[in-house]
Amino acid sequence: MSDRTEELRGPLEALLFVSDEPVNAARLAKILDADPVEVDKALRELSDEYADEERGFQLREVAGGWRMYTHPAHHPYIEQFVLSWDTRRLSQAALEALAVIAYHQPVSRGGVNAVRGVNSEAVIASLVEKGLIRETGRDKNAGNAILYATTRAFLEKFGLKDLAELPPLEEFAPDPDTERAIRERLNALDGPTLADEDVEDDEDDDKCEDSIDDVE
Amino acid sequence: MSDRTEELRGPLEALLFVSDEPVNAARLAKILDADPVEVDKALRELSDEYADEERGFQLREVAGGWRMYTHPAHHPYIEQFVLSWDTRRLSQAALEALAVIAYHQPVSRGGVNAVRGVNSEAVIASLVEKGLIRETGRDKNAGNAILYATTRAFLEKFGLKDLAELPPLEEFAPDPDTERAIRERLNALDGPTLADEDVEDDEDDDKCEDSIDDVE
Amino acid sequence: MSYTVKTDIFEGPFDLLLHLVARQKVDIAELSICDIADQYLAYVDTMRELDLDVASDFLLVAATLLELKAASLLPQESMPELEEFEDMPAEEARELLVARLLAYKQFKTTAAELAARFEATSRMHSRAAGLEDRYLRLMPDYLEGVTLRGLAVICADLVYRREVFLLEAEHIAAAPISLEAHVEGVARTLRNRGRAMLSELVMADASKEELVVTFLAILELYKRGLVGLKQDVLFGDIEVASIEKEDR
Repeated sequence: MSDRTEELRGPLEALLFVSDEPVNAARLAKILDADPVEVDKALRELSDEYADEERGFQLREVAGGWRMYTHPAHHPYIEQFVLSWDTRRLSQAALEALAVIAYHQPVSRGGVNAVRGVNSEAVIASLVEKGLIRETGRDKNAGNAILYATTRAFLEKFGLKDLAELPPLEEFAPDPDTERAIRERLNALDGPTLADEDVEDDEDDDKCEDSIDDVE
Repeated sequence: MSDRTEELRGPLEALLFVSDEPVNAARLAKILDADPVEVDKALRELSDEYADEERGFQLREVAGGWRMYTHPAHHPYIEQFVLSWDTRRLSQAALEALAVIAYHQPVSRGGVNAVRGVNSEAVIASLVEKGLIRETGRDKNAGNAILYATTRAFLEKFGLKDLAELPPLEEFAPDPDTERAIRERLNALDGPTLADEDVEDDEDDDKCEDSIDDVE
Repeated sequence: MSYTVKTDIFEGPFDLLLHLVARQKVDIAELSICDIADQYLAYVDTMRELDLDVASDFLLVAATLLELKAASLLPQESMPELEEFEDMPAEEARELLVARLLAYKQFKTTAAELAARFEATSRMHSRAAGLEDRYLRLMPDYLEGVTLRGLAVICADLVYRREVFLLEAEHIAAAPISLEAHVEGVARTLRNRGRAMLSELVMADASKEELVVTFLAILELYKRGLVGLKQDVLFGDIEVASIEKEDR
C-alpha cells in the first residue's frame, strides 16, 4: 500500500463496517475529503488484503458500490450461530413501535414517540437489529431526522405483497377520522419544533407533561 | 499467532461480524467446536492485531462477551455518514440516577430519591425505556417497593466488562478539603464543633419507600 | 452536554446547596448557616415564581436550613417538627444534611465519570446493518404468535388513546379552567385533610369540564408522587390520599 492508501484504510474500514448497503467510492471520497481515485485504489487494495489474509469477511464491489460480506467459507458456522440466537419474543414496547412504524412509515423517531407517548429510542434500535425495520431516509423538514420503514422481511413474515395489503387501521378504530387526524398531527409534530435534538430531554417526553402543555 | 489460533481467526471474524450483541468465548467455542481456551487466546490475539495494525475496527471485551466496534478515531466520519447528530446523550439527572443505581443495585426509587434529594420517578422511567436499567424484584421490607438494577446494555454502552469494572465508589468521595468546607459552611458560627461522626450510609436510607405503595 | 446550557437550573436541592456552599471560596470563618440559608431561600423564592412544582422539591432542605439557622440564633429554643428530620436535635439534623450533601457530591462526581465513559463509548459503533439476506430466514421468529390483525389493533389502540387524549385536552383548553390552579386546590385540600374521596373533591354541581380538570389534577398529583390513589370496587369512588414526603 502507498502511504496515502494506507492512511485511508482505517477510515474506509470503519465506514464500510457500519454501512448497511453498498457505498460507492465517490461518496466515500466525499466523506473522507479524499481523491476518488485514491479511494478507489485503497478499496481495491483492502479487498485484496482481506482475500490474501483469509479474513472472516471480504470486501466486494457489487451494484451500487462496495460492501463488506462474511466470507462464504464460514457460512456453515454463521448459519449455526444465527440458528442459536435467543428466541425471546418482542416486548410489548417493541410491538407498539413496530405497529406504529408499519402504519405510519416512513416515520421519524419523534413521530413514533408522539404516538406512543414515551421515548422509543431503544426499541427502535432493537427492531433495526432484528431486521424488522430499517432506516429509509431523512426528513429534510425536521432537522434531518432519520425516517424508518418496515423491511422486506417484515412483509414476508406476514405474507404481504406490499404495504397496501395491511388491514386498514380504520377497521380497528372507533372513529374513521382518527387515522387521518393522527397522520396530520404526526406531520405537524415532525416539524422543526420536535426536532431530534431534543431527545436528550427524555424525561419530558412524557404523555402527562404534554397534556399540561395542551391544557394551559 | 499459533497455527491453531490462526485457523480460528477467519471463522471468529465472520461470527463477530454478524453478531448483534457481545458473544462470550464459550459460545463461540461451541459453535466452532473448538477448545474455549484456544478461542479465548485467538480472540485476544485478534484484538491485539486490530490495534497494532491500526484497523478501522476493534475487538473489545464488554458486557461479558466480545464485540466488534469501529475505532473511535473515525467517529467523525461515521457520524457524518450514518449517524448524523443522532448521538444518544443522557441528561445530568439521568446520569445521577444511573450512578446511584449502578453502585447501590438493587435499589428502590426511594433509595435513589434519598441520595439525589429529589423525586427521580421520571428519570428512572426514562432509564428503563432506554434499556439501561430494569426492574429486578421487590423489597419485601419496604412496602414491596420495586428494585432496580442495571442491564447488560448498560455495561455495553459504558464499555464495561462487568459490574466489577466500575471504578470503586471511594474514588469519588469528596476530598477532605471539600468535606471540611461543607461542614464548616453548614455549621452555625457559634455552634459546637462537630465531631467526626460516621457519615450515614445512604444505602440504608430505605425508610423512603415507594410512595405510592405506602398508600395502598 | 445538555445540562451545561441550563446554568441556573439545579438537579435538586442538594445540587443547589452544594453550589452555594462551594461558591464562596473566601472567608470561610465569615460564612454561616445563616448566610447559606438566606441565599438558599432567596433562590427557592425566584424558583417558586418560575415553577412551583420544582420549588416544592427544595422545601424540605429549606426547612432544615431554617431550623439550623434558628438553632444557631436561639440555641435553647426547641424546634418545630420537620418531616424527615422530625424530633431531631438541630445538631443531628445538620449532621444528617452534611452527610446527605457529601453522599450527593460523591454521586455527582460519579455521574460525571459515567458521562465521560458513555461519551467515549459512544464514539465506537457496533454494526447495526442487520444480517445478510441469506441468513435472514434463519433468524428466530421474533414475531411468533403475532398476527397482522394483532398489530393493527395495537396501532389503532395507541392512536385512539392518543386522539382521545388530545381531544379532551383541547376541549378543556376551550374552557377558562386552569389545570395548575386545580392542582393547587386539590393539593391544598389534601394538605389540610390528609385524604379525600373524589366525590368530595368535586362540587355537587360541577360542570363536566370541572370534573375532568379535577380528575386530571389528581392524575397530575399522582404523577408527581404527591398523592396515592385507591379504588375499592370497579367504578367506585376513588380515595385520594396525600403522601408524606418522607422520600424526598
